[in-house]
Amino acid sequence: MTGQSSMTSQTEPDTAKQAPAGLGRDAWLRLRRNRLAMLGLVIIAFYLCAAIFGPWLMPYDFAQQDLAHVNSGPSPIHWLGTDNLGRDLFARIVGGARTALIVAFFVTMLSFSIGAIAGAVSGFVGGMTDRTIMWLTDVTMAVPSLLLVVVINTSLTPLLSGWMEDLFLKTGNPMFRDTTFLDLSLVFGTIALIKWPQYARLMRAQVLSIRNANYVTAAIALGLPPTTIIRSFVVPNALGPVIVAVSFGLGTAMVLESSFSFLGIGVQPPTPSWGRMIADGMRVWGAYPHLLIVPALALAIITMAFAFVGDGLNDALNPKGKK
Amino acid sequence: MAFFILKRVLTWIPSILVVMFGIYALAFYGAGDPIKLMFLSAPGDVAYDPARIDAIREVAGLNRPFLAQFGSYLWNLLHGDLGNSLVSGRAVSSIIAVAAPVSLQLGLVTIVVTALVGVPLGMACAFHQGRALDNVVTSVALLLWAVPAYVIGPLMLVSLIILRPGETLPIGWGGLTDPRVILPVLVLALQPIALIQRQTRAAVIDILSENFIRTAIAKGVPRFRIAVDHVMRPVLTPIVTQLGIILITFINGAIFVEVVFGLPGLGRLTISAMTDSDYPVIMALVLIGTVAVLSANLLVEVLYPLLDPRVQAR
Amino acid sequence: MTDAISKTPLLAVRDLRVARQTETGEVEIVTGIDLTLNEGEVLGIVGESGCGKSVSMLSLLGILPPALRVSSGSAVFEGEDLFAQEESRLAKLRGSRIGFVFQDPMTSLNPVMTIGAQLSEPLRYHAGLGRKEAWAEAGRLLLLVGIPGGESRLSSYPHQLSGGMRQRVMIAMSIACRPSLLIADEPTTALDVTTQAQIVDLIFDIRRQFGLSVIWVSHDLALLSQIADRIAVFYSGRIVEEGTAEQICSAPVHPYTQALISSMPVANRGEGRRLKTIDGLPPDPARRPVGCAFAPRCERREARCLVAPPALLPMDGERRAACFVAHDEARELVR
Amino acid sequence: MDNDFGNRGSNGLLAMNRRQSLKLLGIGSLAPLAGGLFARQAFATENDILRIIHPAFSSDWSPLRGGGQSYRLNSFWVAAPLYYSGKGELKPYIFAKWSANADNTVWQFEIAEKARFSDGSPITAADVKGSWELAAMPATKNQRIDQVLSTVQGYGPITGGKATVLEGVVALNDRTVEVRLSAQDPMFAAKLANHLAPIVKVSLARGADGNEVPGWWNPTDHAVVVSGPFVPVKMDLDAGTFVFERNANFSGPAPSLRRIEVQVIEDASTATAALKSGQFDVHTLIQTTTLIDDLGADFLSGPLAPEGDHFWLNISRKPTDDINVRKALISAVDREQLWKLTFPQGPEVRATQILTAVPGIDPNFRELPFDPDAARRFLAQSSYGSAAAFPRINFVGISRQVAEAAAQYIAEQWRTVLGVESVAMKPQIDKFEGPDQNRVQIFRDNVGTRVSDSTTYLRGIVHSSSSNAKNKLGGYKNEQVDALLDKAAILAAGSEERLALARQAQQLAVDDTIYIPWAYRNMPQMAMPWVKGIEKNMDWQVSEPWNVTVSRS
Repeated sequence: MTGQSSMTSQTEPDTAKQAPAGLGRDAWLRLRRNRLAMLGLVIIAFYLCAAIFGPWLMPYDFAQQDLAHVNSGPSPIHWLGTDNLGRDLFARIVGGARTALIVAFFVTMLSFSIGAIAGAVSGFVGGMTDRTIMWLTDVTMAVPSLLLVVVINTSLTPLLSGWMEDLFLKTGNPMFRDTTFLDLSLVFGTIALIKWPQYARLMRAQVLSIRNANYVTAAIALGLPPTTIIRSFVVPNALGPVIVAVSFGLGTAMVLESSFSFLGIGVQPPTPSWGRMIADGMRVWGAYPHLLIVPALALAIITMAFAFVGDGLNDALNPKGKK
Repeated sequence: MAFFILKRVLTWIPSILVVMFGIYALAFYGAGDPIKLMFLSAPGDVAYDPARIDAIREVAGLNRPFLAQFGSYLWNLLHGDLGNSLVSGRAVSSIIAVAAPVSLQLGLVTIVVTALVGVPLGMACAFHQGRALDNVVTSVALLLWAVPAYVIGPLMLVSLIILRPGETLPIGWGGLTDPRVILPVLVLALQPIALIQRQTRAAVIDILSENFIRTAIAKGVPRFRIAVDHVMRPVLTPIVTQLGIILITFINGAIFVEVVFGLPGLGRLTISAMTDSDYPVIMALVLIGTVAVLSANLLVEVLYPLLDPRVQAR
Repeated sequence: MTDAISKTPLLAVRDLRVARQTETGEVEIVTGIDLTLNEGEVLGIVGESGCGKSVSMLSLLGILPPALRVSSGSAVFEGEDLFAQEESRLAKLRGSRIGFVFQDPMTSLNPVMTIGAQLSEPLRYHAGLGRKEAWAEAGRLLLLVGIPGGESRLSSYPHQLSGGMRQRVMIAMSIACRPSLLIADEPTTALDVTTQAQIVDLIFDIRRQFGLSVIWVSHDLALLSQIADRIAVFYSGRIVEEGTAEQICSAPVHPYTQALISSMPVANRGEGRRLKTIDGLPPDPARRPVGCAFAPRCERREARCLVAPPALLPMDGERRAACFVAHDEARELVR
Repeated sequence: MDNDFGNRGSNGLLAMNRRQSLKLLGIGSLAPLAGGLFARQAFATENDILRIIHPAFSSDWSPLRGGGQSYRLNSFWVAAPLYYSGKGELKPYIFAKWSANADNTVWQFEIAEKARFSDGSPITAADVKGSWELAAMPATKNQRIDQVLSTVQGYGPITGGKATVLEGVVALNDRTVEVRLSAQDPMFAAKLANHLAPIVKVSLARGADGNEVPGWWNPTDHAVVVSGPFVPVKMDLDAGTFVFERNANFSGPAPSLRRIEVQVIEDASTATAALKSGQFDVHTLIQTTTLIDDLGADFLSGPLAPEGDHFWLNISRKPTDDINVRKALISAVDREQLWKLTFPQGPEVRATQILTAVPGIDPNFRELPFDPDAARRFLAQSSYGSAAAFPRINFVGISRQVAEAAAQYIAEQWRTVLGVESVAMKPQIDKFEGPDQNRVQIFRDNVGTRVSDSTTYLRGIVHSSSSNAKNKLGGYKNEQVDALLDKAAILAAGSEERLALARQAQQLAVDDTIYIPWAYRNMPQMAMPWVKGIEKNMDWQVSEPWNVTVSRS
């Protein structure tokens, strides 16, 4: 040991005493010291609670129209005011949180699973498969994303919507005529299509670096069973960058959703979406600024929260000097 | 080097073909008939007469099967002909010839502004890590990153009208020397600046913890020279590798900004081509966008060995 | 070597304390160090990882990591107190009067700058040479540290050199301006054994040529016993024993030094003998025992050792030690 | 090491860097700003320039398109055969006189003696014939030519791309045009009083193949000759700037404006602010829900137009194929509330019947009243029984903010009254379910007429031959309605019998519950108070552009 690393062990007195399984705890301790990251976590937790429980706690449904109070400002009856149809802005923001978080969660899950599988296969199998998958990521990443989304959405919406309706007529299952279900599946699909290559590349890089890592070679030499190697060495070591990428991915997925719905692609009214609320607010901001400010802030705050947490996780999981 | 670039460019061809085929098919089968759209999207009492629409389609050459149309599209493309706009009848190449320089100039200025503002800001923040300047700048950058360009753009424009009544509206394009370019560039640069600031800050903090920085201090190199000679250059490497991502951020941002500020660039063309389902124009835009991103990646590959001698030049 | 004592020391460190800022307050990781280095002398510093030896050296140059600060003490070097100097003055001293060789030549050189550019820096900023003159001088320096080719190697990048070569470059850089003090912080740790020997030889060659004083930090007591005039043994932020190399190696009085020596593999000690190990770990600086820091691990621990720390008192001759038991023994010896 | 380098010395570097970065920041941001300050221009206060904001970058400005965003400026630069004044009177323009034979099948039009193009050449009968042929040919993509020429002999072949000559139009001599119709049409002359088929200089506009010369109207690389009061002198399609100057050879009254400048500003907030600040005078079409708050009621003032905006129900799609479902859907919507919610301050007027702003409005018109209980009863009587069996109901044409508000209000009413859960809305008509639109039940669209006549109005909407009935109403055909309208069509314009037949046809059609009435349109001037004489007619055109004056103080 050297003077340099001795300082590290002094900074993190717990590190030395932690077993390898303590990596998560160790990172959590580092994360807990990062005030911004904790703030971000609190905000995300708050939004999450609002998105999950909010709609039941709200005195209003997000589609309910209070025609006696149209375009009203904040008041005791409507805490954040109402929009042009007398719908409670607070209820709509909470509903928008649900949309945004659903999109963020499912899109990230979808694109991550596609990407992770493709990347892992690419990394493990190598050869022609690897080259083909990497070429596909190149191709996907080369097309300007907004263009891709608009083309896909305008062309697939009619087809998909028709199929869904046929399914409804055949099965009678009301899910197939649910507009939100249709819109969301399109949004999931298109954003996942844009985002999977990032995860695929990350996963491939992780697989390659781990496959060649000394500790894995050592574990193989010791004759440990593959499942143990994967559980005890590969997963914990690959997890750090993946968690960071996913936490940033959640934020960008939300921003993407809102810019699409700003353009009129994505979740259709009356299901609230912040991007659409911003678009509507833009048109009347001179007379009713709260209709613009509230959704824009709601979006900005959660985006920042995700960035804080992503940064914090990055610092916590890849501590400087831990080489 | 020239051989390497040529080889690389040749490998683009299949990628581009696949992209174009996909987009063409999507537009052909899904986006709807541009002629019908022309009639159906017009309000009120349009003459929606199937026989007449068929006649118009025939004139426009749109009644042939998909592969025939795509084939002749590619054939014409090989001869440098991008086709004619279905809406205006103008040659797509001449439309692009007007729009591309606008976006290109806008993009270059934005990248320069981004670099000039983002890199020093990021460096300053890294040196002040954890102090007031760092906290303020990093939070503001995050905020700018979090608030989309489509909100900031119009807000800036409207505040300008309110704050400086009598000012010529910064709408339209008069080249880079025209002061109207300031606001769009500013709006366009905000998000990339935030991105670069974060990247630079993180990279500088990383580099500052490197042993060679301690060496440089220990041999008494003045602080300013350390920042310039020892920090700046290694920092460029991670930033340059982000060029492709910055370019995509820029292309997406440009779509909103060009519409808001009335700039006759590719972004605005994208929106109008989309709403009109003008697919010769859409195809050209996809082609340009794809080539731009691929070129950016190639540029990174070419620059990389120059920036980091450890990477072997091919 | 003993005649050096009469002169004014080159460096005199008095009561150096370095504290680390933590959430719960400051923790002293160096708790009062007195050191003297005479001109032309080689002082070895030995100790376990985390004992504060490197931190003490970094503090002399004012290049501590941000969480650390010098909380008290003085370090008089060539008549000026380093801790009282402005940053600009320190920058002038660094690299010109005090050279520093770090342990890890792999990462201590800037990977994207040529050797020549990095070697030229001290020459340009301290000796005021122009770009070309500095470059030429850098070439001569390379020859001096035994890199064949000299100037022709200047445009190489660090990754094109082997570890030993890089350490030679580091040495060339540290002595470029003819400093009077060279601090070598484990300069050979990262190198293989044959290269280690070459580097040690090189530093001693240069020391002879330029009349350098050297502080050599290492955890390798065997190495220090061969090259140092005097050795200071660090334990948990303090010096526990200090004396000539011979005193320390052949007749250590502090139980820790004794334990260190008995844990040393020495060729002539006979085969098949198991090395002695020291049980336990050095204390966490935040939770140091009230008494002697070594007491919990000490085989000769007594009740008083747990009450208050022993002072570093002079023993026989130049030797100083911080141990109640050793003090008693010394007193008995005198009596 | 867990962090960056030396703490004691770092201040030196920081200070240096802060100064440096501030300097860079300063140069980066202040220099162009300073440039902007000096480049500041005082805008002209001349009163002979009209500054127009246009909301869209149209790439096709051909005056022969018969529609599109650019259409709203057509009367500034091309002349029509006849025109309606702002008060709804039919007035001579290119044609000075017109007459028809007894059964209204042959019409003769005499071109005004002094009718001139902007290059001074006379407007001839060949120009009229050529202009109409161009407008009818498929390559021109005119969107509404059938409203003008569909009864002219030879219209079918030319519009179907089979002919290049419109045989029913004959140039008797340089100044006389004879039009032979395939059916009796007492309203033919009135149908010409718009810019759907304006008169252009055929030698400039028509190529050797008989089709329109692309871009002949663009003055960028050649002088453009037109027939209207202003001549385009600069047209930058990409930058969205257009400049028109007074036509010295214009045959009508001399225009009082010297110059018209058009600037495209797409963002409505920016456009509103620019109008409010006085930098622009007129907008060609701006629609925001807060426009009256922002620009005052005068901005939107204008006469009621023969145009209504409604929600049309497609009678051949599920579930609107069932008349009881349609009745339920209509009775469930409080139309008064719908209108109040979407146009709280006007200027649109609440709609009931189809006809508006034309002679023949029915004072005894009956509509299905708003009655939630009745709506539920209708639903129960329908073949569906309840809304649970409904497929998704698709709205299209929900392209504006007000339309969106209206559609959402309707959907919410259906949800609360009838339990309709699944309603989707899309802005464009064909972007919904593919080219066949085979799943759309509700079309939001405006319908109207350019002829001040109730029979013509209704024929374009509920007659089985109309595009509206065929497409949006899903092939709506009521024999009685058709018979009544056919009978009325050949009666003299304005006759009481003609009006009565139209009223009867309207009631019959509305009893088939084919639409949810929403709002009647007016023709808003969309001009700031200092602009006078900018009244618009049923054709969305400034009816007398030569009368437009600007008096900025």
